[in-house]
Amino acid sequence: MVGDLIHISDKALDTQRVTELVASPAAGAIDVFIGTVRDSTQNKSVHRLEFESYDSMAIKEMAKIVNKASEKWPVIKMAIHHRKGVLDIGDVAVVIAVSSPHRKAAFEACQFAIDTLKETVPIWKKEVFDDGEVWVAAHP
Amino acid sequence: MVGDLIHISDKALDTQRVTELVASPAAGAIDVFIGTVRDSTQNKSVHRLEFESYDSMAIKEMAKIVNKASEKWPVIKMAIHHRKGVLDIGDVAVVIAVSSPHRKAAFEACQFAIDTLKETVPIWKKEVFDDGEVWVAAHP
Amino acid sequence: MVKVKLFGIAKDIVSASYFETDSGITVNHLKQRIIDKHPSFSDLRSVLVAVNDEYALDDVVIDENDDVAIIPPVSGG
Amino acid sequence: MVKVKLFGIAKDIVSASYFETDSGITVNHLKQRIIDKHPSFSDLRSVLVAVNDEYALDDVVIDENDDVAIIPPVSGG
Repeated sequence: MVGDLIHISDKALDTQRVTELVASPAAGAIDVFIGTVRDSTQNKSVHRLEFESYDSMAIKEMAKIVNKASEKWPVIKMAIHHRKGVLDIGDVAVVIAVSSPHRKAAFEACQFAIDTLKETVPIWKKEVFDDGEVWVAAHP
Repeated sequence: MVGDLIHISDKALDTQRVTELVASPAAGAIDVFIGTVRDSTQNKSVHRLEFESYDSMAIKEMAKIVNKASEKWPVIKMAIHHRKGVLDIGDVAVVIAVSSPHRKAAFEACQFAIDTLKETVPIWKKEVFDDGEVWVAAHP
Repeated sequence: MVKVKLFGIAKDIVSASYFETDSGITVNHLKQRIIDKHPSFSDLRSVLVAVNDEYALDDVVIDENDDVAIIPPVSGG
Repeated sequence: MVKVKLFGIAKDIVSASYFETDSGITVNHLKQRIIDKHPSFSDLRSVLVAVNDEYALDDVVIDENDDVAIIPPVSGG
């Protein structure tokens, strides 16, 4: 089922579908995090983003996040879908959905997942501005 | 716009629509909390839930939550939709969506909203079991 | 007379969706009356009163045209 | 020879999507080589190496059939 729950796609992500993947009769709470492309960063206007992914490793690192979260919290199901390629303002870059019996664990596991994804998953984001482009977080 | 963003309905909630209501070009993060009907509580099997609402006051209390959250965090938009009537296992009882420039505020404002809703909004939940029914949290 | 709406377990205890009471009494007085008449209310975690869609303090006086409701412990979400 | 994949800013610095290196060297040795050849790598917040889709410690020896990649600072999400 990892193929469904963990996914990297060059097509638009389907938030509703990712949410439905984690639904369960045992769940009292689902938390869904959606990362979207902002129109600006540090007061500079952003034209678009370009995401590049090392797919095989990124899938493995995302599976590790699901496993780690499931050890720390009573996660029923967790799904992580990440977009790659060219994204415009408002497009969805990542969707993380977590179901749990109670809400506190759902929030904490979801926040843990996006925080860890940003640290460990080999995906790279280039911001394209009017006057150039920059690989985000590459330099200190 | 309160009529869209804050809503009590006796029909199935549309998670996708609630999420779209808070989308914004200025948003980098959307957090969505979905409360769903669990099949059990304290090891007892639940048949269904029945929600009753004091609509006029509940809408006002939900609007207060949105205002309070917007004072405490850089909320771009927040939507709260609550279901009433008879709900079966797996049905969605509440959807709260929050958009914000960054993810930490989205998570915190969303968690604040559901925590506060459960304390202040005049909506009542009856759990129906095999052998009876109980108004949740009515007694100490 | 003022119509007092009942919800959730309050409706079950009184076996009605509302009752009528005199205007001019305080919120605290209203609470005492309903607890005296239906002692089961004293078993609840809390009994609050809303006046015109707002939680009302004990010393608020209920007017003839006020919208009044008994608010037993809420459990939405 | 082992093919070393490049991503993100690493691809831009080298102006290629991969390069080849000797097998039998350590991860640390590989990092040194690429920094020596392309000093811009030393300006990055970090330079990590993945071997067979896992982050590899400096003393791991790279085998002929390993899947190797340079991992510049990630920025997904």
